[in-house]
Amino acid sequence: MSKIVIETTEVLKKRDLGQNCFHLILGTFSKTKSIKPGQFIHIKTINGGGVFFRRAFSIFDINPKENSIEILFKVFGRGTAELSKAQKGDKINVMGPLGNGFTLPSKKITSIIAGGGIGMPPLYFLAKYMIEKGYNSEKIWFFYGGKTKNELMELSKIKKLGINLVISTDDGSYGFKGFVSQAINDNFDGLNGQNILFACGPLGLLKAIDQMALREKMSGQISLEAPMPCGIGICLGCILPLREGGYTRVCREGPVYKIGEVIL
Amino acid sequence: MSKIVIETTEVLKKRDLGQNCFHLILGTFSKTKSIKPGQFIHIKTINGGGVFFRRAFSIFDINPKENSIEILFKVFGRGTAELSKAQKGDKINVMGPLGNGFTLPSKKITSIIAGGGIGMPPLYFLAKYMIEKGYNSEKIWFFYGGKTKNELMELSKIKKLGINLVISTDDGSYGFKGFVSQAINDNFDGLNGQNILFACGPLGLLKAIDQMALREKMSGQISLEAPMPCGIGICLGCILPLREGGYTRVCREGPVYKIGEVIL
Amino acid sequence: MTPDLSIEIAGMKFNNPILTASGTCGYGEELADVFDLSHIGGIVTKSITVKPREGHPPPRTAETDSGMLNAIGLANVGVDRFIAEKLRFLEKFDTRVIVNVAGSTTQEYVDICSRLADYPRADMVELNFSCPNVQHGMAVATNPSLAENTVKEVTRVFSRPVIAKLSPNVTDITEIARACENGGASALSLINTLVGMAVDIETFRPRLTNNTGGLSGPAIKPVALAMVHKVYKAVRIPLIGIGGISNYRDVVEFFLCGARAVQIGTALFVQPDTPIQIIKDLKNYLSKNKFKNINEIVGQLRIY
Amino acid sequence: MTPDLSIEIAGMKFNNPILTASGTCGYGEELADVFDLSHIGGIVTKSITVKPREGHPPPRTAETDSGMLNAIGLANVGVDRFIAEKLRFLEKFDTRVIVNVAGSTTQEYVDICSRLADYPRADMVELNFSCPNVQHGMAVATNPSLAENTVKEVTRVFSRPVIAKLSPNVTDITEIARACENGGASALSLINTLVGMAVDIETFRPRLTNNTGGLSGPAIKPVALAMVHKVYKAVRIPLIGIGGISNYRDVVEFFLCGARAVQIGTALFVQPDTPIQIIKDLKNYLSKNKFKNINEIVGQLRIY
Ligand SMILES: Cc1cc2nc3c(=O)[nH]c(=O)nc-3n(C[C@H](O)[C@H](O)[C@H](O)COP(=O)(O)OP(=O)(O)OC[C@H]3O[C@@H](n4cnc5c(N)ncnc54)[C@H](O)[C@@H]3O)c2cc1C
Ligand SMILES: Cc1cc2nc3c(=O)[nH]c(=O)nc-3n(C[C@H](O)[C@H](O)[C@H](O)COP(=O)(O)OP(=O)(O)OC[C@H]3O[C@@H](n4cnc5c(N)ncnc54)[C@H](O)[C@@H]3O)c2cc1C
Ligand SMILES: Cc1cc2nc3c(=O)[nH]c(=O)nc-3n(C[C@H](O)[C@H](O)[C@H](O)COP(=O)(O)O)c2cc1C
Ligand SMILES: Cc1cc2nc3c(=O)[nH]c(=O)nc-3n(C[C@H](O)[C@H](O)[C@H](O)COP(=O)(O)O)c2cc1C
Ligand code: FES
Ligand code: FES
Repeated sequence: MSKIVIETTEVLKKRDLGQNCFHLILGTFSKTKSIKPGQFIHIKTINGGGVFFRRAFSIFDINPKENSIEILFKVFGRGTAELSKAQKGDKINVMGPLGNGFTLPSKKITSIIAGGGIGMPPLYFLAKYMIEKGYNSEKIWFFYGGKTKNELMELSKIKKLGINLVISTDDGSYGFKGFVSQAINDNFDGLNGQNILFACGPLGLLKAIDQMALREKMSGQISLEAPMPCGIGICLGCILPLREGGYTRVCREGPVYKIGEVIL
Repeated sequence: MSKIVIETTEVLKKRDLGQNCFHLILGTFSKTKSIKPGQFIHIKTINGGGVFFRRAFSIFDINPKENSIEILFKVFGRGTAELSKAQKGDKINVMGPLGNGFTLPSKKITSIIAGGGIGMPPLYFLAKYMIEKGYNSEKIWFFYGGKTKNELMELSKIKKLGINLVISTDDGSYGFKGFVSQAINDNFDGLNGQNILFACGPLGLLKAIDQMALREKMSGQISLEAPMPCGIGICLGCILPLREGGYTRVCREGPVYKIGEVIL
Repeated sequence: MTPDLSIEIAGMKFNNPILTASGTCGYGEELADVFDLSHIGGIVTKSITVKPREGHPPPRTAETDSGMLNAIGLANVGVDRFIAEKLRFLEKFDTRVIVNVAGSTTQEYVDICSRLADYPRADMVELNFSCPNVQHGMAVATNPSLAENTVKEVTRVFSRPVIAKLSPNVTDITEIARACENGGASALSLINTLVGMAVDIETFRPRLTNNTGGLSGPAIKPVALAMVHKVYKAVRIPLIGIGGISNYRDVVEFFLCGARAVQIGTALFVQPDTPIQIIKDLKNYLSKNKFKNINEIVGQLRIY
Repeated sequence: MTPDLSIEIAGMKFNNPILTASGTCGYGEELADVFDLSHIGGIVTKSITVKPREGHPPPRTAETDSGMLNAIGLANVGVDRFIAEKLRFLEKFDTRVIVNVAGSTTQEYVDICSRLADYPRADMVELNFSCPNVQHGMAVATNPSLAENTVKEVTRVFSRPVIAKLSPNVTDITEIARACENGGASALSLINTLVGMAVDIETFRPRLTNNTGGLSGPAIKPVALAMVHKVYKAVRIPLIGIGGISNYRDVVEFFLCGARAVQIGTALFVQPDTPIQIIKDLKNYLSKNKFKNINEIVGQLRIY
């Protein structure tokens, strides 16, 4: 059987989260059970509507019982605007699962998960997955930040995981006031090579995490983005430069990279 | 003020009539009150969805009080398939009113209105308009035919006009068995130069009406179709050959022509 | 302060740089039912020929992905009726009138333009060197010396600005662009349509009775932009960008690549009031980006 | 009875006429995750060069209306790694392997092809004469005698069929088509991408670091069809149609215009299993229309 499937799914549920953000549950998707955190799907927006390529979305959650998958997205340009018009019952073509996904750490060490804005979905799924795999919830720290309170999504769902959760906003309208990297520095004791970092979010956040890892000699994994015409490695369009020289295809060798691997 | 407006209307009501036929009420459309029977609107299908040009639809009815307009359509190709996905509340861009429309006959003579299939909408509007203008309902005959019973639309609405109505089906599943032209021959006494014909529908019907008019020395008007890139006369794409030589633009000089004017 | 959209081509002022393209706006009469023609910078009329032409039999247009094919076959009223009826209609508006001219020989171009020379409201002529649907048109479009000579002969009889309209169906568009510049063209407009084809798989027939036709619309915009960019580096006369323009963003792209004015074609068929919307949006764009004058962005592309 | 989709080009049989286009399917490894490569007629691999190339820096693709621009810059593993790794992978499948070759001199074409000559599972070579993003490519694409000579030299060292891939960015594609035929090409494939451009109006930057790129996808299909039709009338060797194909209707259009096989490019990015769907739909179409064999419709266009 093929590793990657292309299937017409149905919108089982749609929620408007405000701030131009939406939550979609799509099903059935036959590969649901094999999806790993950090992987993504490639979606054909409803009618085409002038949008030529598919658009990539990280998996936010899965429900293996009913073979459904969930995504969270923010309207950014044409493709996401189209997708935001999807209604319950509409058909949506999904290709996946794509990308490498996160590599799970040793159960002994502490994981520091840092997400900003629309980088949260794959990290929530990572944390949930770890809990399900029997990781100690006390050894999982989740730092989730946004510009302002309204930008934070699905807080109650994240809280339910029972992990150490530190929420921050740039303007202090909710939780810790400051950037995610500051929130980590100020709220987490003993950053060192014994912890591992996981991050996804805006470039500023990723660069800060990069520097933190360098400074504290920590290892970690970051999930990156690039415009993705094909999503499966055949167009050579989604490349980023590697520190060791040459390029990497974010859709295939990524989207998750070891900290330091890619030039940000 | 411009004669032709381009406005974003809302789908106020949508009905699925079966047989891939749909009824849409669109509003508000500021030019509603000035629309004449036989005129049409040009619609941008919902999202584009790969359909580049607008599509033309005859006005089936208007409601001047709420400035709404109605169309009836059958799914034929890409554009109408797109349009059939429109839901109540969706926005639809409408340009119009377009075309010349029917010229009303003298009140003294008898009007024979002949429509087949999806040619019915402009004829219903013509009959209704005549009644509203005080024409004698006994002097209006409406011959409406379809291939089979299921194809006939909005019969109760047509019946309410109180005009002489003869319904026919090619297979006899409802009303008179036979083509519309036969229905006229068999049911209407005294075809002659004192009556006037109005027709819209498939080419076969129009040709039969053409011959009937020639044979009986009757005058009349027929509403024609051609693929219409622009609908307003600037592309020179929707042409048909005139009997006197040269071409006519169906969207601008038509869609209504005197019988015999255009080579069918 | 609202930004200044006015531009100048060969010393003639245009209220704004948004024109309608030849063959997509007739002689203006129909569009006047949709908006006031005085609001646009100019109108380029349907190609006129010495004698009236009915054009090719139908079908002569076909829908394609993000575009269309046409082979109208230069249907037009001929120069006499154009002057008597159409030019008279256009005189009423405060807009530039550019008369597009098509000939099957150099002499025909000259004959038509010398007739137009007597009517000052024919502000400029645009020589259609590129219609892919008639024979000589294609020849001038691909033969630099023929094009140069035709421009030269026309400038002898027509003293106002002469624009040469270029075909994209050539290996190197700068050759013909330079030839037209040398011939004395005041400006170049580009591009005309790409040669294309579509087939009905039920009847095995081409979708146009002319078999092939000209491709236009958003589909060809990237090709048009690349050609404007290339010609901008090769000549000194002003360029008028054409090809797939349907919104202000497209217009800005053409300006950055070197256009000083643009023509809207196929977009008029889908949305006839496109020029009005573009003019509004352009003003907003310029204000937002603190430009006082649209000329400031001409050729400002920052190439890699 | 299911209709026969098999075809023959230069004496070599293909299970069906649906190939994947160079540069849009890598060396097959990724598509093999989506469908069984033995189901398609053949795969045309990414252009290979003498040495490995990383290609241009990002961004090197951009979305356009019904299409895309690319300037990948011939990123590839080079002929050595191609033979050692990629060809070995492809050997496992019951499909034709056509190796697309790009050189910056005639000698480079010859060098690469003579290496490939020793590996019989490189069934054919396709000479990329048309890549608009590197210098010599464009020269061969527009210079008939250079193209003819390159084909001739390659056939000396490579005894299996040699295909020449043509550029659409020329005034008369039949000139170069005839030159390649004279040089000994067994078949022609057309078209490669059209030169195009797109601009970011916020940054004033081209959307590709190479400034211009190649336009592909449904947008260019009408241009490709017109060129296949024109070349079909000009040469006797078989044609492989390329350009914007995304469904079986497109394939039938290309066959009617004279193609004996087709390549699917950009459509793979949007829907990687397009070839599989097309093969299924083509069979239905042929059955419905009572054709036993797809070859029956080649060139059957009924022109006006
Ligand atoms: C692996 C991956 C996972 C993602 N997961 C999520 C998610 O879970 N939730 C979410 O809201 N968004 C996610 N995104 C981003 C989402 O795909 C973008 O919002 C989308 O690509 C932008 O598309 P658009 O149609 O809204 O804008 P566009 O119509 O593409 O227009 C905006 C501009 O952005 C460019 N662009 C397109 N894609 C990208 C990109 N990926 N990065 C940078 N620029 C781009 C386009 O070229 C265009 O110029 C993810 C992207 C990737 C690559
Ligand atoms: C003045 C006018 C009034 C009309 N009124 C109605 C109406 O009230 N109700 C209704 O159901 N339909 C009406 N139609 C027809 C409706 O516009 C067609 O169904 C539509 O144009 C076909 O479009 P499509 O998108 O479904 O098919 P397409 O996507 O266009 O595909 C089908 C094929 O038909 C061709 N085509 C497109 N338009 C036409 C046309 N008008 N005539 C012939 N071939 C065409 C296309 O070129 C294409 O090859 C009217 C048409 C005109 C010109
Ligand atoms: C239906 C149609 C008719 C045209 N007729 C002419 C013409 O008569 N003369 C001319 O120079 N260009 C003609 N053109 C070309 C346009 O002026 C324009 O150059 C081309 O369509 C590209 O612009 P667009 O993509 O905005 O349409 C015609 C284009 C179309 C679509
Ligand atoms: C991203 C991309 C890369 C390409 N790379 C090559 C290449 O290396 N060699 C080549 O001959 N053609 C290359 N092409 C051209 C395609 O093979 C094909 O000729 C063209 O894209 C038109 O077909 P399409 O519209 O189906 O994509 C490339 C096309 C794309 C989109
Ligand atoms: S998106 Fe095509 S290679 Fe990554
Ligand atoms: S549809 Fe354009 S002229 Fe009639």
